[in-house]
Amino acid sequence: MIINHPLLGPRDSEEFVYLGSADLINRPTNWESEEAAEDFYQYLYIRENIAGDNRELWYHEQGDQSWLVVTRCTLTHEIKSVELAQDVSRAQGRSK
Amino acid sequence: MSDYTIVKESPLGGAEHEFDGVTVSEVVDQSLVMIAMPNGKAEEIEAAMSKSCGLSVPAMGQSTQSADGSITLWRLQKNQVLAYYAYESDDAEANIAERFNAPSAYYTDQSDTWAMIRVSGERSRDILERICPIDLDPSVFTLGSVSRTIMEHIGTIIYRDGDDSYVLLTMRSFGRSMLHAIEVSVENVL
Amino acid sequence: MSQINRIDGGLIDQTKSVSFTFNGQILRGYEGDTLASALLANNKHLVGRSFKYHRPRGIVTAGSEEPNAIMEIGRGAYKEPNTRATITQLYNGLEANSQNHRGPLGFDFMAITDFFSPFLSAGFYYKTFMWPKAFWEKVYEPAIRHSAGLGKLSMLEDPDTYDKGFRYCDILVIGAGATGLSAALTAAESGARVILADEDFVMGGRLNSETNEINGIAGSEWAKQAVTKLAAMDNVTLMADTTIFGAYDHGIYGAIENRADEARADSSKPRQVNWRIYTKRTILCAGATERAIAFGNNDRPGIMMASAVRTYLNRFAVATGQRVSVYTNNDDGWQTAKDLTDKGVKVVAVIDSRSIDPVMSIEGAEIFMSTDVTDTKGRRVIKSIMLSNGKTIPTDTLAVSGGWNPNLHLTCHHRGIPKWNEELVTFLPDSSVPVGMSVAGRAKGTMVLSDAIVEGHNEGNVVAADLGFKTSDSKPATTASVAYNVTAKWGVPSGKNRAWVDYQNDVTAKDIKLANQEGFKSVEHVKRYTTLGMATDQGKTANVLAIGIMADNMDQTIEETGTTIFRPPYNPVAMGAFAGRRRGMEFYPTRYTPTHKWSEEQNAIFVEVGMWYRSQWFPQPGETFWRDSVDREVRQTRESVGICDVTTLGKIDLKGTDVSEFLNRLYVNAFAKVPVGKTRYGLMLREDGIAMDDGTTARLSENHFVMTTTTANAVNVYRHMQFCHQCLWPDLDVHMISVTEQYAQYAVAGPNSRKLLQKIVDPEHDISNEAFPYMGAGEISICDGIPARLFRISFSGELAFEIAVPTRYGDSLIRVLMEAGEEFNAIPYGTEALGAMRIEKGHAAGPELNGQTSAYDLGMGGMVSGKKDFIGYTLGLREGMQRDDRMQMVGFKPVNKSALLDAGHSMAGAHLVNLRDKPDTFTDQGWISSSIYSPIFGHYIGLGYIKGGHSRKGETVRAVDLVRGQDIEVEICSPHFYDPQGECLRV
Amino acid sequence: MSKTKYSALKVLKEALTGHKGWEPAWRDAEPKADGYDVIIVGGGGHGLATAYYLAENHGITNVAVLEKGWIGGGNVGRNTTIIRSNYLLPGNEPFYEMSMQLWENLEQDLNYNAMVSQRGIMNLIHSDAQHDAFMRRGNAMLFADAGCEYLNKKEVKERYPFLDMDNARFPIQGALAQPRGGTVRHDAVAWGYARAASDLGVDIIQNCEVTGFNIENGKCLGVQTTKGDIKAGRVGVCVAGSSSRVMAKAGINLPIESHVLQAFVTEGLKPVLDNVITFGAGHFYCSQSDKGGLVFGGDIDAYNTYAQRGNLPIVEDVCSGGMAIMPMVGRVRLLRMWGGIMDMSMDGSPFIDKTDIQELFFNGGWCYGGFKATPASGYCYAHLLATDEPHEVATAYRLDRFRRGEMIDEKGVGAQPNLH
Repeated sequence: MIINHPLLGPRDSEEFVYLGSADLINRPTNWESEEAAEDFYQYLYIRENIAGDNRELWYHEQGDQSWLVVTRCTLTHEIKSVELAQDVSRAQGRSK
Repeated sequence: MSDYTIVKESPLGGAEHEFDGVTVSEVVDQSLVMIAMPNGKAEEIEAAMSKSCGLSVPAMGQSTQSADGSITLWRLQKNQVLAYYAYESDDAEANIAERFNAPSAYYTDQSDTWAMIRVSGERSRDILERICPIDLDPSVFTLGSVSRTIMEHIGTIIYRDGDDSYVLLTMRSFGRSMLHAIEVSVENVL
Repeated sequence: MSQINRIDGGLIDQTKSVSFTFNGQILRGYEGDTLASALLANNKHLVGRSFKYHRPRGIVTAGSEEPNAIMEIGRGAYKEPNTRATITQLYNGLEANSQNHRGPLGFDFMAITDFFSPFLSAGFYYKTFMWPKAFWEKVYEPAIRHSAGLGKLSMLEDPDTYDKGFRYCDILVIGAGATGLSAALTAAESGARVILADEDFVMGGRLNSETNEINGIAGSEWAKQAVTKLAAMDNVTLMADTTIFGAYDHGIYGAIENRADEARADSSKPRQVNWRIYTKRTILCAGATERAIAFGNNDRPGIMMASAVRTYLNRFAVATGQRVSVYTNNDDGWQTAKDLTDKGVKVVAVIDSRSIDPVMSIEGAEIFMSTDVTDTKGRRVIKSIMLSNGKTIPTDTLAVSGGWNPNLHLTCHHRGIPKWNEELVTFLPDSSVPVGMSVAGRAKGTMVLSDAIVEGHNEGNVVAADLGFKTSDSKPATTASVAYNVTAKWGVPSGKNRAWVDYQNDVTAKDIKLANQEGFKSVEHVKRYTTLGMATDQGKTANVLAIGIMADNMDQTIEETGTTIFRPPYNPVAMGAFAGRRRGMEFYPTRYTPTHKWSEEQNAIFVEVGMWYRSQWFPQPGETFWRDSVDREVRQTRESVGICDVTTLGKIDLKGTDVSEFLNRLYVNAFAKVPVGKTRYGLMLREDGIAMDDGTTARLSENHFVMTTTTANAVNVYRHMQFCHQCLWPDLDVHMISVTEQYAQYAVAGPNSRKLLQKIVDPEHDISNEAFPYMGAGEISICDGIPARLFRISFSGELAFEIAVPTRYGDSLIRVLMEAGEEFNAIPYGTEALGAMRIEKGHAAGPELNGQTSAYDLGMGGMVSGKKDFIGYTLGLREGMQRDDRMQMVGFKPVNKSALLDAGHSMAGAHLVNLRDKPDTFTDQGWISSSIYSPIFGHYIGLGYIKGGHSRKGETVRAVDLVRGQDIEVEICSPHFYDPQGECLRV
Repeated sequence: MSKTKYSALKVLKEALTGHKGWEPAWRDAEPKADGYDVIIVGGGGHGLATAYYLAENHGITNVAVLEKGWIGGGNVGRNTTIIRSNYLLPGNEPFYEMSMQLWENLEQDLNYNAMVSQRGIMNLIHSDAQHDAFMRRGNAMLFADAGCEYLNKKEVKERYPFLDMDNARFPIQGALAQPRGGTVRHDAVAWGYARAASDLGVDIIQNCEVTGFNIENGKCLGVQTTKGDIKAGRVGVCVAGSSSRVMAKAGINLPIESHVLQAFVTEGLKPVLDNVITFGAGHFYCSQSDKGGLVFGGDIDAYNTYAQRGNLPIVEDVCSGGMAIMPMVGRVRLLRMWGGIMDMSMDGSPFIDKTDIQELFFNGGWCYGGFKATPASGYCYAHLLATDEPHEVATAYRLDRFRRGEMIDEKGVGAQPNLH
């Protein structure tokens, strides 16, 4: 596969390491609340595992070491968009 | 005065091999320093580098040179640059920090991290296409281009420093394996 | 001359004779021949035996679709089984042997299976061989296995080398026939970077096999000129003898470039190169393959595809017979009769199944329209054919054409499904081709050559224009328009005779019928039940024919019947080619530590740890057994001082104003307030609360930390930290970089370690216990200003330091340390002694941090902070993670101290059961994870996990090792065998 | 129900009478108007086995198996045919050992020769750490009566002189073998179960895709299909590879990701390898089929996918693993490669459980252990569907185990499915 890196252009997926759903960005912050156990369980274990456009995390280990959010169709492997995970994370309101 | 003397050694002992159309040689005189640019400080750092050395931050995958040509900056990551320059002492980190005069950057010496091998000569691309997944067409990987990729299962930085000349950097411990890989390519192609 | 079937002409060089052998007989051919054409020139029709019935078989095709003529080529370790003679370029000294027969080819003992064929119908083995039960593995299966299989493997290491490579282009053109050449010409003239690949060793495709004229010259000559023109262009790469075997995601194609064996005879060049081709667009111009018709005994040597007869005639100057018949259901078959007649070869009959007027007149041949071939005679080569009108015609070659199937294989590689076309009686590619691929010429169903050329020409331009190149204004080549009409003809009713569909796997029309009868109605079921299309030719000639027969059987349309699709590889690919250079020591790259050279000089024994080679122990003269060395290394380190290269441990430099906060979120224990100049041990969990890694982190200055990880987890931990930073907390001011390779780092351990270091540390740095206490860290210098980092940390449990210098000094430092340590009898120690000492000290390592254990299990529950969020905190609190009866880490020592001493192996891997229990899964209490003979205690000790272990110290259980036949009593104890109070560390 | 008994005698008789007496191996059924006691969604190996054991063990014969395409078209038809019971953890080992025992009697139970071949399986050992880990595993196997044997380097070399023992990057130190492991003709497993289930009255309905579940008040009453609604007392989903897609129709998200595992077969060869060899350090395992092809595989492609095809890096990795230990295969040609979609679960272990919806049951998450598990999976799923209680060897395969912190993580790699 070829991942069109937003900063580096198209690169062979062999340079990357796959992690999984981009939902892993949304780590719960409510560790002190009563719902924490359920929220962390859902966060870590339950997957939509969509047959269609999947937002997923790839790490450019043999490249610029950026984490990317790749939107890729799991039926055709067509890649619709590639974003820096750091940007996505910030856009979702995460900071420090 | 210590009773003991410590001496330095390059990763590949200065290996150099000439073949018909290609020369493979270890680069032993270059230092490499990583300069990390904290969020919001990139402009300030670039201004300082520009003022002190006439350096600008290169585009991703590209390089720039200082005004006197002594320092090359590589850009392989968004928030950092690498200074590649002829320097042989073990204090490159302090040296480059002083020359840049950009105190808000973080400097980390990487000179000993890498084994550097130059592959040059008219057949260099024929050799490299057996191991390098990057498109090395001269019109695509232009002079001064730099890229980090994987070759023969070894993370490798490739830098084009001449029309038919490329420098390959692999982590020092992999140096022998990379040199071997290049030599096998030579054997298979030439 | 022995080449009795050779005629004049052809595209071979009849002045250059080539010698080869077939089954030991010396034969001659010419340069430019394939093995198959040379065999036919020598009138060798019987060349092999079929898979199941061992029927005599001859050459059927002239291409990679060949089902029958598969042979063992070469001898000794060079022997290559199952090689298609039809695509093997002939070279001097080639040795070919037929395969899959016992006794000589002409009298195969196994041909008896043909006699029993009624019992060996499709799927017969599912219905029998069930009794008696034990006989399957012992009797039936070995018998089946020995009669099955095809070629023999040499069983010797492949002496040839293979390579891999990467190429880029704008446009890949697959197939260099008339269409492909036309497409490549316009694409190249547009300025695009073009790769043109063809599986044949001569480009030109069927133009080399036919008599068509193009632009007024012979087609083969036009092709040659086109290739010459392309070769001269800088933006074109020609890859002949290169098979594009697969279409992968996002425009990546796999290609195998073959190097003719002769071309490599005097060199060590790779036999094949596996190219990964990155394309923006691809034009598939792979042509078409002719299919057979299933009539009685249609598998005899001498029955060939009509197009193959033409190829042998026109390209290789071989007349395969003297009295040829043609059986066809389409116009193209007639061309074979015409070419033969034109070259003076007698055509005795043309049989056409269609009810139309003869397509042309063939001088001297009987013409039979609306007629089929129903049976044939002749054992080693065909002698005669019987027709549906009752006539018998003596003939020595039967050229068969059942119509043409486009070579659309690559269009299916992304699971695209071809569409049936009733007019052309075949499947055509539809829009489900891989993204970026377009199809032109006969591969697309454009069967008329003149149209195919225009189509290729235009497609080259269209694709180039899509990519932004200027289109070429050259004109397409011209040739006469020859119509192609075809009417479906699948099987011919053949009475008791068998009609083959898949030659190699011996699948007949009757087998398909039986499968249908037994309820195997989907194409996939039939394929799997009968093994149709699963031979080395991958069903290239059989599949469409079988689908036609199934449709007839079940009285349904082809659309209702369905189709199988094609997967990579287009042609079989040698495993060696896929592996490339990766074999032997090159299987993985090797990482060497800074002390490697020095260790070699000390005759160290090395061990691979991931990609690293580390010193395992350093044998001294007189030490014959590994434990002699290891025990000595442990003792000497504990008594005086030992040195160990620990460079392989991961080292990560962290800089920034938020690093301490970042570390606080990664480690279970508090990291917010580590003082400058101090090191702290940290345990890192995964988000699921399971221990991930441990190590020490030192604060070198306010905003500068250096972390160590275990060797095995260095890469994972770094990746995890990048994830945490970039994805979870993107605005923390943290900058990390691996400095694993930047520093050579050595552990200097033992009561004399400080004294030794004081000899080399520059005097301005005080490393006394007061100035540099346990867990101290600092940047110092040694040997007159060499920069170094010093950490007072200990894995061995002794007073110990780790010293790091820029790697350039690593080799020198080990020599200096050994020299300076001479007065203390300093010794180097390897990973075995390192491991022994850490078990004595009770440190968890790889076997304990096995991804199944929590901080609590490790006995580190007390470290876990409840006052902060860190990775793994919340999920670590789940009930199942906190159960009292979880497997908990403790120490174990044998009740009988001499236990296992005679056996000579440790307790590692033994399971634990209570004293009176019978060992089984339900009484299983745990296991020993690490165990060594402790030279300090004089007996084996172990670390391990046992249910509720933390509260069971002092209890006696059994360590049962059924694998090695041991069952000993062990006492559960603290894991900290050596210096449990940690006094040695602090002196 | 007229069961045509398969035997050598019957084959002989049919051969002499033109094979006219062979009947369809299973009845091609259409849905019954008044529904079924149990509907099994998915006509793969596990689904067909479940139906068979429901009928055979529990006398529940008003059962339908619904298959979207043709039976046996999922992972039972796309695997490397290996069976073994060499697991480590107590949650797994008794289950796989039971499966092995069912394999051992399969042909007689089903009157169908699925060519269960206990030729042995051998895991190569390359390091001291691996040695200790394999000792732990070997003892777990012996504790469960699964049998195993340790071979030292010399013994390995004697049995397999073609292995690259010393020159290899990871020299071979020994092996842990399970002599009872082996291979089975994979397609025949589906056909054999289908035939036996059909003979007991089970309806096998092909080309019938489930498009939804009829759920009222938290209870599943039946399924919607391309052949119309079908009522059911109980529905058992058994569609590994498509589990998430199907369960999503019932509103359930699972601790599962879908990944593709590629497998490979070479051209036929005369016998070279008489058992199964696994090379853990190089991610390669291999056996030779009765037809002569070397059948082998390695790691998954590592990204989520429902496309039944893989990419080149894994092909190259796997073949190099083969070359690294068996350098004589260099000239053997790879003939076919295919990809199967795996239900990769969050701990690498499967599920056989009820769901939060009444009368809706779930079987899946088999990762790449599904084929060898087929008989036990069907046996235990049938037990659960028939009795409401998990079978004693499958008690750990609960869907809520992650919520409770009771993972069954053989590899110890945590909640990252592509690493299992």
